[in-house]
Amino acid sequence: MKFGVVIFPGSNCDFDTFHVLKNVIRQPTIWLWHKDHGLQGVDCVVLPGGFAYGDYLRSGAIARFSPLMQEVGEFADKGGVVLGICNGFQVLLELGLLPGAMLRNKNLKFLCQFVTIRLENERTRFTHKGKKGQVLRVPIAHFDGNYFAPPETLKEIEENSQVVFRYSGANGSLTEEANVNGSLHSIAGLMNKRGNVMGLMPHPERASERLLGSEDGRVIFESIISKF
Amino acid sequence: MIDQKNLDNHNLTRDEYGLIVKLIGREPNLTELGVFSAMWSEHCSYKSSKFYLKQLPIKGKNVVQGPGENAGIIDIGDGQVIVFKIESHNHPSFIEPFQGSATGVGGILRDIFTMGARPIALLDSLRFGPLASPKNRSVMDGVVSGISSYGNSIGVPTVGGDVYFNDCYSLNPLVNVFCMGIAEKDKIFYAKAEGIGNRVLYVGSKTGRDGIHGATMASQEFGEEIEHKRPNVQVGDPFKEKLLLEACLEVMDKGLIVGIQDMGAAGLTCSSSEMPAKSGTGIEINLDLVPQREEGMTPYEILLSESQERMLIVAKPEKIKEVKDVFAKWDLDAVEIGKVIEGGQMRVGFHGEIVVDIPVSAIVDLCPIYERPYAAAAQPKKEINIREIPIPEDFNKILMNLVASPTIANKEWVFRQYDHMVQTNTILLPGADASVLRIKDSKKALAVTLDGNSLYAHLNPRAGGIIAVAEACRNLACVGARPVGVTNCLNFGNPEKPEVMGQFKEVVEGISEACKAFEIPVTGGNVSFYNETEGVSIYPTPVLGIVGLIKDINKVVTPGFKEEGDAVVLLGENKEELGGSEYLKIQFGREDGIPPAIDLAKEKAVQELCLEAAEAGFLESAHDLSEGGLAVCAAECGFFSGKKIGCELDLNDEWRPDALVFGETQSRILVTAKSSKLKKLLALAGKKGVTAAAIGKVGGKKIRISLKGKALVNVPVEEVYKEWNEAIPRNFTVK
Amino acid sequence: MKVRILVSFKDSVLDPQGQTVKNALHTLGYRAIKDVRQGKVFEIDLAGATKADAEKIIPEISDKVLANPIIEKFTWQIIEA
Amino acid sequence: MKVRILVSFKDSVLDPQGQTVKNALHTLGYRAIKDVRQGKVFEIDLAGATKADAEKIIPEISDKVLANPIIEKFTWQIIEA
Ligand SMILES: Nc1ncnc2c1ncn2[C@@H]1O[C@H](COP(=O)(O)OP(=O)(O)O)[C@@H](O)[C@H]1O
Ligand SMILES: [Mg+2]
Repeated sequence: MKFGVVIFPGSNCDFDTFHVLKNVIRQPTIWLWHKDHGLQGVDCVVLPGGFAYGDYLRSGAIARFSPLMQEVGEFADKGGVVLGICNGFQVLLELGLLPGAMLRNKNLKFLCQFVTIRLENERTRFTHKGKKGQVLRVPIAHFDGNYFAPPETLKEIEENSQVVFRYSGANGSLTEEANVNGSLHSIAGLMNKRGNVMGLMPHPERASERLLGSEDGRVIFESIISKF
Repeated sequence: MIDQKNLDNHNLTRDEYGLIVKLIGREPNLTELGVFSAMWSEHCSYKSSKFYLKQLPIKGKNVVQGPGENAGIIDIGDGQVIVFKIESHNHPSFIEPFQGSATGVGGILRDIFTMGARPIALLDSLRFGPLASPKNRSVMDGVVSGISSYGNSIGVPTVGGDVYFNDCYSLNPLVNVFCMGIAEKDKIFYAKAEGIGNRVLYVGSKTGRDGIHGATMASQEFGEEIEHKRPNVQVGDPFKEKLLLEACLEVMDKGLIVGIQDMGAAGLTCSSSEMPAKSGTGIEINLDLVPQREEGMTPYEILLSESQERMLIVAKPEKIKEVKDVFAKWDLDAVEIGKVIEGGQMRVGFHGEIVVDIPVSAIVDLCPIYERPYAAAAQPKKEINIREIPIPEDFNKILMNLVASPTIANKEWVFRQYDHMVQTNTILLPGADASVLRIKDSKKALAVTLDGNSLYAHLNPRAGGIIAVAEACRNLACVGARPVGVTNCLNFGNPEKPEVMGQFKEVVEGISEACKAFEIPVTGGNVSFYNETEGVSIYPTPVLGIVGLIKDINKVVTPGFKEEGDAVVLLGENKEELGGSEYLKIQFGREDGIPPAIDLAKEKAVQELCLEAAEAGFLESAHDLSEGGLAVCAAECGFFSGKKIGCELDLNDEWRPDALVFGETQSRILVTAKSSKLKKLLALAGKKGVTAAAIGKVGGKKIRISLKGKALVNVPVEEVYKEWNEAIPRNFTVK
Repeated sequence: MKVRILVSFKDSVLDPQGQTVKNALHTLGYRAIKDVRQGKVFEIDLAGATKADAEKIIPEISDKVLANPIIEKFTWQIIEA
Repeated sequence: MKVRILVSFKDSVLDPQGQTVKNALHTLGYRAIKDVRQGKVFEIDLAGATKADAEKIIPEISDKVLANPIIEKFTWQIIEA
């Protein structure tokens, strides 16, 4: 499976994501520069974490206008697989490829730490190698990860089982304490209705090697590359 | 005509002015005076410190670049080098905590990538007044958010640092920032302006009227006097810096440039004079071509602005187009503003006139060096009569109080705000003795730590200097790393006061002595004087940044207890020392006595033992004893275990129990080993002549410490953890 | 011409920043303050543009770029002709 | 009474956010936009307070809490009596 990692000005998890896809998951991986045109035949576009355009204005707000993103939108419309991690998730929200918006973390501080997330939907392109209810230990690192959507939208998301991950305790319980950033419905990862676009705030690429203290994030990459 | 008032405003003495006139053979104009004022400021010229810094050991087989460049460089083998440096940003961080600390991070990052290295780690050493004061809280809150905003955005992990609290920092908080980068040995870049006719390019943000006189400000005491001179603090733009970083590394990687230097303190003046001075050339620049943010800027302002996120590049004429293309790719302009000339002059044009025409060597190399008078000041305070101090009853309570002291408490509130994992190299996260970073595609790893106990330095400056080095190295030994290079930031009061100069002299002597003993080279550092407000000076505060190398990443040792039943071994000797301890301060409100003694030969032996035991695979965990002594050390090992495991320790010494449990005697490390390896560990200690005592076992939910069977401490780890964990955040929670 | 655009959270969205400022002010003794809402302000220089231009451009960029309509609302006015 | 306070960087201070927004708008083709400055707006509810109260409190908290006079300036007005 051929991956393309998009670089926006200000992306900073681009190398990390590229490294995992290429050297850990061992898939052909190329760079996609935000100003270029053409997705060069990739099967999956990954929008990495970071601070595209400094996250000035709002996280992801300016990056969504990058020339390449119009093509990523068309790619997604045709069923192409798109994964947004952290800032990438924020870009997908701003672009409207995923519903809702991000607010500042509830404690108004940047949060960098390991969290545990519960896999809610295992019948997806991004998680079919995992089990429902499985708890993953993965780091977060963001300022704006407090997921928000109006009630009607939330209802729809839940009805369509679009929530892929929720912040939970290590035992899978959903508590206010575990919901570190204050997200509605403890949402940590979300896909579109069609199931080909997913965004998540935690960083699976930071949890894909034993040395880094967790390999739980690999299940996402391994799901993407295997037959669904 | 330059009069006395001009000189006062520029912080130059009559004699210095006389020298300027002699060096340039005429009276300088006001712009030229500004140039000299900035470059001859304490901050840029090190005129009060240079004489003493000369004694620091700077040589070593692995040294590629010692002091004198933007950062020091150490060879780590396999064609790779590390580039690292520490800088202070104390004054701006007090005036505007958020922007002050943020731009401090921006500045040190530029020092590293200007040498061709990709920054891989930031660390910060912070000193604040007590958190009971709202002002101190807001300074700390702002400083931490500022560091977080800049480092996180640019994508360099902030992997460690230290934080101490003391009254002496209420009006002079300290913010020292360290950065390390990694580069290929044959792709290092220097601040060179070689090749007559080569072009000078300006890249990055436009120049505004910010921070004019920043260097001068950092070279004066705070007080009403300076209030009106306070410049605008610069606002940092981490996004711009990220673009600058990527673009600069790209032009370097493609071999398109000759030399490069960041514009930090003293801005364009500094870079455009230092580069030719180092290369024995001159420079000609036209200020009309400098991108400007504001209208009507004078040459004086353009030359001395400290606007952030700017670099000066020297490139061959035929490469200019390619250089510009790379910068354009990153949405940055590279503007030609001048060229390298023969003859050693700095010649600056503005609106068709020459406004500065002076020899670069006069500005850069010929600033007077002062051997300022020092008083055998800061004599170690008298030995306290230890028998005067009553031995408290309730050791559990003391332990609770100690872990709740913000200096000892969990710093997670701070480092949780820093992205410490980006770049996916951090294998030992902040919190441990030293942070450990892997080097991708290799078996090696790097360990880094910052250290400096200023109370020790206040009580005995020389000991303070020695202990700071020893403890930093000990922290490295605890994770299994051997020190390879040192940088240091020396924060002091007003050097024109003989007592302060006395402190400085002794601290530097202490650092030199310790570095020589450890055979580690000092590759650079920074001096911050005038940390003094209304005549009250900070404690002398040396901050040591030491980098260590780990040959086999699989041999890294971590501080947390691992398994129930593991043997606990104390490496090193116990003594009866309480002077300068956190225990005396917290329990008795005393900051006096003689700080713990240190014998560098013994210290080295203990560290060597720890390192060899780690390499031999004997150790399950290691953590050194520092503030709060054995009890705090053992408690922390329990916290870091992840499972909050306790331990049961029994001591067998003749000393006072409070000294044994809370004293800060140096050269001690608490390690654990599988019982099957205990014998080998003790045998190794015997062979090395290091005292090592098996004092108990890991296990249970409590921290239990007894003396000859009599219980002293007996308290659930969970309870101690709670105090330790909440001590800092509770100052910042608004309901 | 100069235009000022105010962007703030919709009333249905919590504003913890405003709350924090309010709490801080209470701690300092400013009890008269009942509520604080925090938002963003943009001052835009449209030198040479006409009122009609502004009326076309400003709502467009506010809606598309400056505010995220899921969580934010905006108002604008001309502050200098 | 309701009061609106606008806080922004002084004119001589760099405003990276405003600059970035301006560049983005240019890229989108809004060439009429010559400059953008971004700041903060606070809307404060002072229910029960008098105009005199506001005139005392608002400049005080703006100077002390809402803005840092070293780099920022503020203006305020009553928006609801
Ligand atoms: N405490 C110190 N120990 C050793 N070298 C030092 C120390 N302080 C400063 N230096 C060296 O002096 C030189 C000039 O200081 P530097 O901090 O680089 O100035 P700038 O602030 O312009 O970067 C540097 O090479 C630096 O490493
Ligand atoms: Mg420098």
